[in-house]
Formats: sequence, structure tokens, C-alpha cells
Amino acid sequence: MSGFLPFWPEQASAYAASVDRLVLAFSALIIVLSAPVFLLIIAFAIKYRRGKPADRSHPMNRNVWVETSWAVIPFLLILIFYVWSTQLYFGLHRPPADALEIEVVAKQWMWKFQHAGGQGEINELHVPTGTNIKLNMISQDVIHSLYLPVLRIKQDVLPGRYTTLWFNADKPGTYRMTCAEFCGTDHSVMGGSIVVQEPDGFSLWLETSATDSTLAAQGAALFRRFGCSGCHEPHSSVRAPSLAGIYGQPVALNNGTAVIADAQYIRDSILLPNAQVAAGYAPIMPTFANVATESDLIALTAYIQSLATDNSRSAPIPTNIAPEGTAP
Amino acid sequence: MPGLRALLPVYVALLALLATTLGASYLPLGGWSPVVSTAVALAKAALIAGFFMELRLEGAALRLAVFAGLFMCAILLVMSSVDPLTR
Amino acid sequence: MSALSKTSEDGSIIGLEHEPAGETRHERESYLRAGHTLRSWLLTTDHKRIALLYLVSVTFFFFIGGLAAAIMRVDLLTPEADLLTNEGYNRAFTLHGVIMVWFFLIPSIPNVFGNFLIPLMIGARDLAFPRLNLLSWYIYWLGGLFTLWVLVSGGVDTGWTFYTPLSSMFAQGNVVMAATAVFIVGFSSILTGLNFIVTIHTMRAPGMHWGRLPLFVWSHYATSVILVLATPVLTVTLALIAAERLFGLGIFDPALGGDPLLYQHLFWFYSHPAVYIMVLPGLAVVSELVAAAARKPVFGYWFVAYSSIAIAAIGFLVWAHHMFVSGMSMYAGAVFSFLSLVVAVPSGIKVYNWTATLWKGHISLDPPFLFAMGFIGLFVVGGLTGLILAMLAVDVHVHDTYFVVAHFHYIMVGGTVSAYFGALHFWWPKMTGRLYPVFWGRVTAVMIFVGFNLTFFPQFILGFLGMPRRYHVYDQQFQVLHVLSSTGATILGFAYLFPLIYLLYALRHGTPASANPWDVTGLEWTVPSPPPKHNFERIPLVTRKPYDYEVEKEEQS
Amino acid sequence: MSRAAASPPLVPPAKQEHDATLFGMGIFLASEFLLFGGLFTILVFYRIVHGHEVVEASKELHLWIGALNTVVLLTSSLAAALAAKSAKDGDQRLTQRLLLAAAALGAVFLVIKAGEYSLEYGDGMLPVPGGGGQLVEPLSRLFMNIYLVATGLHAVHLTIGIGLFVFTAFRIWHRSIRLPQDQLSIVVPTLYWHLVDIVWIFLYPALYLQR
Repeated sequence: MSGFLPFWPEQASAYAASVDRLVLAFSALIIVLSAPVFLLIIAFAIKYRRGKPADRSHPMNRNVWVETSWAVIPFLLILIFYVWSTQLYFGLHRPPADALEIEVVAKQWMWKFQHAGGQGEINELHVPTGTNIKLNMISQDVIHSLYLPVLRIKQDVLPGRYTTLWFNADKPGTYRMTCAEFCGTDHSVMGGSIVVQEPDGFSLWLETSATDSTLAAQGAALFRRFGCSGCHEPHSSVRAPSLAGIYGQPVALNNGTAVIADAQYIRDSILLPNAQVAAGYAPIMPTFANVATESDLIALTAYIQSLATDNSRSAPIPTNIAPEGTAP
Repeated sequence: MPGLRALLPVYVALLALLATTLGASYLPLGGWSPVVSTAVALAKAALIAGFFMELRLEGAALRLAVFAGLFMCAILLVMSSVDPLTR
Repeated sequence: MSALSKTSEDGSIIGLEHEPAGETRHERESYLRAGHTLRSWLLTTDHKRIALLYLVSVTFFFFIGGLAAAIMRVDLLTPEADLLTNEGYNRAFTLHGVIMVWFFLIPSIPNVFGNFLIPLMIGARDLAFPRLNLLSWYIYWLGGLFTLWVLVSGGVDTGWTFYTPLSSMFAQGNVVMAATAVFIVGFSSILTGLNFIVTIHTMRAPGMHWGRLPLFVWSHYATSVILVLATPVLTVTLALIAAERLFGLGIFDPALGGDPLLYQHLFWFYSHPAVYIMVLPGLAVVSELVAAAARKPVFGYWFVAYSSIAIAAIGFLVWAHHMFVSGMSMYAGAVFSFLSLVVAVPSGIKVYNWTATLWKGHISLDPPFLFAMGFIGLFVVGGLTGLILAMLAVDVHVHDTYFVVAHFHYIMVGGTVSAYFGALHFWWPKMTGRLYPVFWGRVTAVMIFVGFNLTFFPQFILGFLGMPRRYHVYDQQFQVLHVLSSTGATILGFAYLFPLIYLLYALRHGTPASANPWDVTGLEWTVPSPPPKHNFERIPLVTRKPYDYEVEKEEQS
Repeated sequence: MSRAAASPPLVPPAKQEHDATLFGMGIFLASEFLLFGGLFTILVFYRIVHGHEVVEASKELHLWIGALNTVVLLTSSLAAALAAKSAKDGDQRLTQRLLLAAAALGAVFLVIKAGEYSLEYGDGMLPVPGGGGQLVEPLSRLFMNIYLVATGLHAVHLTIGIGLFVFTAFRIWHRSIRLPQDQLSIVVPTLYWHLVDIVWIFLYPALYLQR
């Protein structure tokens, strides 16, 4: 692999191996489909060279059956591969529920990773082997694209919307990670590495780089600093819906519809508070668009999510608390 | 005036269609509302193209050109809706 | 100097004898001699002169775009940022893309050869709207001047795709000016396409019904349909980009509630069919060249003709295969992946039919035919790697890598540019009335083929290894392949310069060409070389199919 | 492959020119329509993604002013169609008057439109400097931006159409167009006018009637 002339990239996951199998099989098919063209052109150019005697009697000019068959048969063969590759692609878009989630913020020109325990990394991502990892990604400015060649995956990272990428790496090592979508001046150097470790090594790394507070705790601090607690906590003077247990649950909106309170909804509600107002509350919440960074939003979301896991059984979902109530 | 006798009914029909689409916009049609207003707009466009522009009298090639424009526009609208509808 | 000779290799083969056309009986003044003043060129409405104006213009932009590519290839010799800064590199590839796409590839074959040949091939005296044709050349140059202005004022750094919000909110450089340049040149394309469609519909000579049109004309018809129907969407999208940057509209900017994927949908609705705008004329040329090379009718005329139309039609339905990792819904991905595989079918038909055309032919290896065979080889590789890219799971890995770069250069440069040079070598005697040294033509054809493969084949490997595109600082392991690629690019660069020398030399010193130096069929070869001002003194009456060589007659009799 | 036919005149016959011009115009109109196709796509896209907000924003527009303008434009189209008919009949005077009537109605449309803009400006609904006070929500601002671009582009087209009609009427007066032989010079601008009308017919529900 690392020889003078590299030819095939390393594989670090079962998924990568399955993509490679698809590539090899499909390459075999296209060689079968194209070899006749190359060989026959050369053969005909030699055999039927102008002025050279050759049997040129009864040449055909058209044959609908021949033409139809060389249009349809390759297409049907290719369809088999279409089904195969589409299945892989759908799998890539359906992350398993039990995945270990890592938050990713991209900005010109760096990658920032946030583990649930509060460990943050820049341009380096530590993950354990044999574990489903799900990256929740968002960009702070332009479109970026997280590309991990050894895992054969990439996904554009959009501003304003979370995209996800999941994988299960199985081979320890340090591999390249790059930005694949052109993102401005230093696009070329917006890279880094992914460090795949055995679970033991990974736990060790988590411990040694542990911070004082988890991501949720950082979010709790922000919740107070931005003044969210002033309205959203139970005994506040202004009526706003309590956020306990809200994460992942449906929220009734005042236009009669309902949404699932996922990360995207929470983010949008902080930045565009009056777009989707919870039913029974007045749209009075100010926007935090110029205050909260993407990292802040991720921490806040983690905090709200932690409220869900803490209280999901005990606290009822508070909707329609009071008619004179206020913003989400 | 030449042609007024022929074109006046078309004009009245166009105004009637306008009234229809306006009226329909006040009805609680929900998801059907855009369908109705698009259908009415298509009918109006067909009247204008057929009678005012006299495409029904001109050659097949011209009709083909105008149809291609509308058809391609429909393709653009439909195919670019696939993504947001299933997102 | 070995001049082009038509008799030596003919042997026993007798090409179709043309019945003497009226205009050859007495000398008529050629279009080149119809006026020598600058004014007679700049205000001409003769489609042949306008074609030559375009020939000079696209050649100029080809070398500017090529220069940008050369600088990039030199910079890529080492993994560090040494020759260019990061910013400088971004500006170089943006300029390379913008110039090559809109000022060379899209106008190259249609505006030079389409302009010159369509009226001659269908037996008309000019295009339907000669003044519109001239106007379209001026619009092209207006757009060109804006581009040159962008170039001297420092360039842009958005990539030729102008993705938002990078282009609308973040990029430095003159994005508005660059968008304006492309906006303007779009109108030139629309007018040319319109002119071609109307000409093909209404100006055909008596007897030249659709089944007798040369395949060149069919492909240009398909191209024109795309030009007319796709370009306006790009026009409005670029206007919105400019407005977005100037006034902060927010339609494509998530910070203002917009959606950047909407921009990508609109952009690729034009820019994917634009790929077919670039390659269909190449396919047009090759159909002609293959028939001429084999001296046989193209195998399955109707399949090849309709495959052009099918490519144009289905080509409108596949654009989102540029967006498989963009965050688009996976169901949309599946739909567009499927349609992208469907569009490969008509292209496949063409390639197989060309191969079958060579069977039992009388194959000449003169320069145009070497270019055509080179084209088929490179187009096959480009097309099949396109299928690989249409496979969703594989695309996720190689999207936005050098694999994509290699793929579309195989189609655009290996394909279209080879066809362009093939056309230049085939119709040069017709356009200028002079023969050129065949030996050098053959050398060029082989050098382009070799240089091209050396440049771009390593890039497939680079891409599969995970080298992203638009990177000039890269991992050490990629250097060997990059050096190989740059070496190939050097060969390619010289090969592109050669014709400039010997074709210009031939212009003055070449042997005068006969009306039909290749001894092939086609109405354009029945008029003198170079053709007189209004092409045909008498409008010809067409009574036979195209490519009506000996075999065809045998079969029918 | 060919032999010389009886030599037709160098100038293409009138029928051929007539067909070519009309066909060319048809293609041009198809192309123009797709220019607006991009804007329709944007509207449909946001209707799907942010349906509720788009409906709310659409309700802020002056529906009845739009309806009135539709009537004005339909009437002008009728005048244009009659102009084309009378041009074929060779009635120079009537053609000229009908063209000017259609152009005047077009001008009325623009005046009403300008009045509508100023109403919206006064309401703080127009996303221009000093005019967007009420557009707090990004999506309603976005919708009004699309509205402004689409109606603005349409107004530009209409202005070109008015110019064409006035110029054509002038040429009739100047006797550089003679009817009925030069009827194409009338028919082509009226075709353009009808297209501008058709664009409005689609813009009206797409902008005003989103419910």
C-alpha cells in the first residue's frame, strides 16, 4: 500500500470492504462490456486497412435485433449492480440506534469534534474499534465535506442543517481525513486524521483528555449564561414551555401540526424562535442567532437531551400549561 | 373590429377562470389548493396560446417548440421536488 | 513534406462519384476572397466566415484556459504549496474551469464546425438568421471580455460551480463579474441553438428529409435543444447569485433561511445537460469521421440518430447525480442514480454501432480517423467510469476526488477535444482550401492519445486512493502519480501546439485542395474548397441517403 | 448523392421566411419561459420545505390588486391579439391603435404594480433598504425577496414589450411597415406580449394564491 506506487487504498471497516467488492465486481463487468470495442477497433483497423485485400462481402448496415440486444443486455446487467450499490447507500443513511454519537462542527478551515463526555478535539478524531459511531455534523459557514477514505465514506456538512455519517471501524491505526467539498482559500489544508483505537485505548484516551464537565454540563452552563433558564425553568416569572423530557418527543405547534423535538428542531427554535412555536405559547422568545455558535448549540442540545434521559419517565411532557404562556 | 367576435368569448372565459381561481383560493382545499390554481393557470395559458397566439393554426414545429418549453419546465419542477418531498 | 494524397491508398476502391454540380463548372469566388477588409470580416453574415471568427476566438480561450492548467500541473509536481499560494491555486482552477467550459468546450464544435457545416450539409445557403449568428459571436466576445477582466482584476476563487454560500457570501474575488460573464455568454448559446434548430427545420434542400440528414446534423439538433432549454435556467440562477451577493437576497443562504441545495439543483439542471452540449457535437463529428474512415454507411443510422435525441432528453433527468453526498434525500439519490444508468444506454449504442461500422470497411488511418479512433477509446473509458460514479455507494467514496476529475476530462478533453481536432483535420481542406502535412497530423493524433492517457489515467488511481479534487497541498504518497500526470500534461501541451504550427503553415504553403480530398460523401464535399460565398449556386436536389458508399448500393440492388 | 435542382431564387421564399421567423420566435419564447421556470422551481421548493411559512407570507400580499392587474394584462393581450388579426387584414390604422392600446394597458399594469410596491413599502413588507420593517422572520423576508425578483423580472419583460409595441406603432406611422405584407413585424411582438401575459398567469397563483 505504502510502496512507491500506491494502487489500492487501505480498508478500515467491513463497509469499506463491501464497497471494494462492489468496485471490483463492477469493474469486471465494464471490462467485459468495453473490451470488445477496444479489441475490435484495433483488429478491424488492421484487417480492413484501406487497400488491403480482405473479405468484405455482405457487410450489414443495420440489424435491429443486434442493436437492441447490445443496448438492453448491458443495461440489465448494470441494473444488478444498481440494486447492490443502492442497498449499501441506504444502509449508510440508516444509522443504528445504539451508535455512539460524536458532534462535529466544520468551519473555514478546521474540524471540531465534541464527545459526549466533553472531550473536544480539533482536526483529530478518536474512535474505538468495533463500535457504531454516528457523527452529527453541521457547518458554521460554507459547505464542507467530511471524507474518510479508509472507510470509503463522505458526507457534505451543510450550514444550517445537521447531516449524519455513521461507520464501524475495525482496524486500529491513524488515517487521513480531509475536506472534500471546496470551501475557500485553505481548502487544501483542511484535513486531519482519524485515530482508530482498541476500546481500551480509547477509554484511556477519553480519561486522559477528560475535561471538567461533560457536553451536557457545558450546555447547562450556557443555558444559564444565555438566560434560557430565566424563562424555561419551572419557577420563572415568564411562562415558557419546560424542556424536561422534550427531546425526541413530538411537540404540538400552534399551527396545528406537530414536530419531533430533535437536534434540528431545537437548533432552529433557538435561532428562529418564532418559526415553529409550541402550541399555547406566544412567540416572544428573542433569537440567539448572533450569540450562540454552532458548538454552543450542540452543547445546549446535549443539555436538553440529558433532561430527556433524566426525567423521561417521571416528568409529564408539559404542553399547554397556561393560556397566557410564552415562547418555546 | 375583425376577430373581436371570435376573441371576445375567449376573453370572457379567461376572466371567468380568473374568478374561479380567486374563489378557489378562499375555499379550504388544503393540499389541493396549489393543484387547482395550477390547473386553472394551465387552462388560461392554453386559451391564450391557442386563440390569442393562434398556435392551433400555425405549424406543428411551432407547437412542438412551445410544448417543449412547458414540458421542460414541468420536468424541472417535478424532478427538483423529488428531493424536498422525500427529505 | 508529404502532402495529403487521395489517390495512393484508394486502390480498387472507387468512392461515390458525384454528379457534376453546377457550381464547379465555372469558377465562383470563394468566401475567403469575398472581401479582404477587417470590416468585411467583422460585419460578415456569412456562416462560414463567422465560423472562422469563432475558430480564432475559441483557440484563443483554449490556450488561456490551457495556460491555467499548465500552471496547476507544475504546482502539483510537489506536495507542498510552493509555486502558487492556496488562494492562487484556487483562482487558477476556477479560471481554468470557467474558460474551458463556457468559452471553449460549449462553443467549440457547434459554433465552429456546426456553423460552417450545417448549411453546407443540408444544402442551404446560410443559417436561417445570419445576422443573429453574427450577434451571437459579439455576445460571446462581450462575455469573453468580462472574463478577461475578471482575469486581470485578480480572478475568482469559487470553482466553476459557484456553490453557495461560498460564492454568495464568503468568496473574495470578483464573483459578480464572473457570473455576469457566464450570464452573457449564455445568451450567445441560446441564439446559436435557436438558429440551428430553425435552420435544420426550415432550410433543408429539396429531398433532404430527416432520414437523409447526416448524423452530424442530428447530433447538433439535439445539442441545440439542450442549449435552448437548459441555458435560461443557468441564466436566472447566476443572476440570483449576483443579486444574492449584492443585496443579500438569501434564497440560497441558510443564514437567511435559504437552502444551498436548491442552488445545486438549479445549477446542475443546466450544467449536467451542458455536459451533453459539450459531448454531443463530439459524437456528431465522430459519426462522420467513422463513416468516412471506413467508407461505409454508419451502422444503424436510425439508432445512432435517435440515440442523440435520447441523450438530450434523458440528459435532463439525471442532474442530481452530482449531489449524492450533498445531504439530498436518499430516495432522490436512488431515482437519479437509476436515471443516470439509463442515459448510458444511448451512448453505448453509439459506441457499439461505430465499432460495427468499421467491420468490413476500407479503413484509412489518415489523421482525422486516428483522432476518431482515439476519441472512441477515451470516450468509452470516460463513459464507463461515469457508470461507476452513478453507483451510489461507490460515488460516496470517489465523489469530489481526482476520480471525478479524471472521468470528466476523459469525456471532455479526451472526447470532445479529440473530436474537435479530428474535425479540424477533416474539414481543414474544405475550410481553407489547403492540404496540410498528413505525417504531422498523425504524429499529433498519437501524441494527444498517449499524452492524454498519461495525464489522466493516474488521476483515476489518485481519486480512488482518496485524493480530493481542488487540493494542491497533498499527502506524500500521491506524489509519484502527480508527477506522472504532469509529465503527460507536458506531452499533451506540446501536442496541442503542433497543429497550430503546421496548420498555419499549410494555410500559406499547403497544396490547394480539391473539392473532395478525402473522397467521401456529403453535400459539403460537392462544392469547391473553399466554398463560394453562398455555398450552392443551385440548391441541390437530394435523392439518396447519407454515407451512400458502394456497399449501400450493393445491398439495395 | 445529389444533383442540382431547378435553381430557386437566392432569397428564400416568403413562406420559408415566415415559418422560420415564427418558429424561431416560438423557440425563443420557450427559452424565455424557462427563465421563469427557475423562479417557479424556487417557489415550489420553498412551498414544499417551508409550506406553512410560505402560505403565511403569501397571505400578506394584496390579492385583489394582483387580480386587478391580471384583468388589465388579459385585456391588453386581447388588444394585442386583435392587433395581429387586423394586421393580417391590412388595416394599418386599427393595428396601430390596438398596439398603442395594448401598450397603454401594459403601462397601467406597471403603474398599479408600482402602487402595490409602495403600499407594501409603507407596510414595511418590502425587503429594500428602509422598507422591510415588518419582515422579522427570515422566511417571510425570503418569500418577499422571491416575490420582488419574480415580479421585477416580469416588469422588465413587460417594459420591453411596451417598448416593442410603441416602436412598432411608430414604424407603421412612419410607413416602414406596410400591411398586410409586413404582418410578421406585428405578429412577433404580440407573441412576445402573450408570453409575458402567460408568465404572469402562472406567477399570480404562485405568489398571491398560496393557501
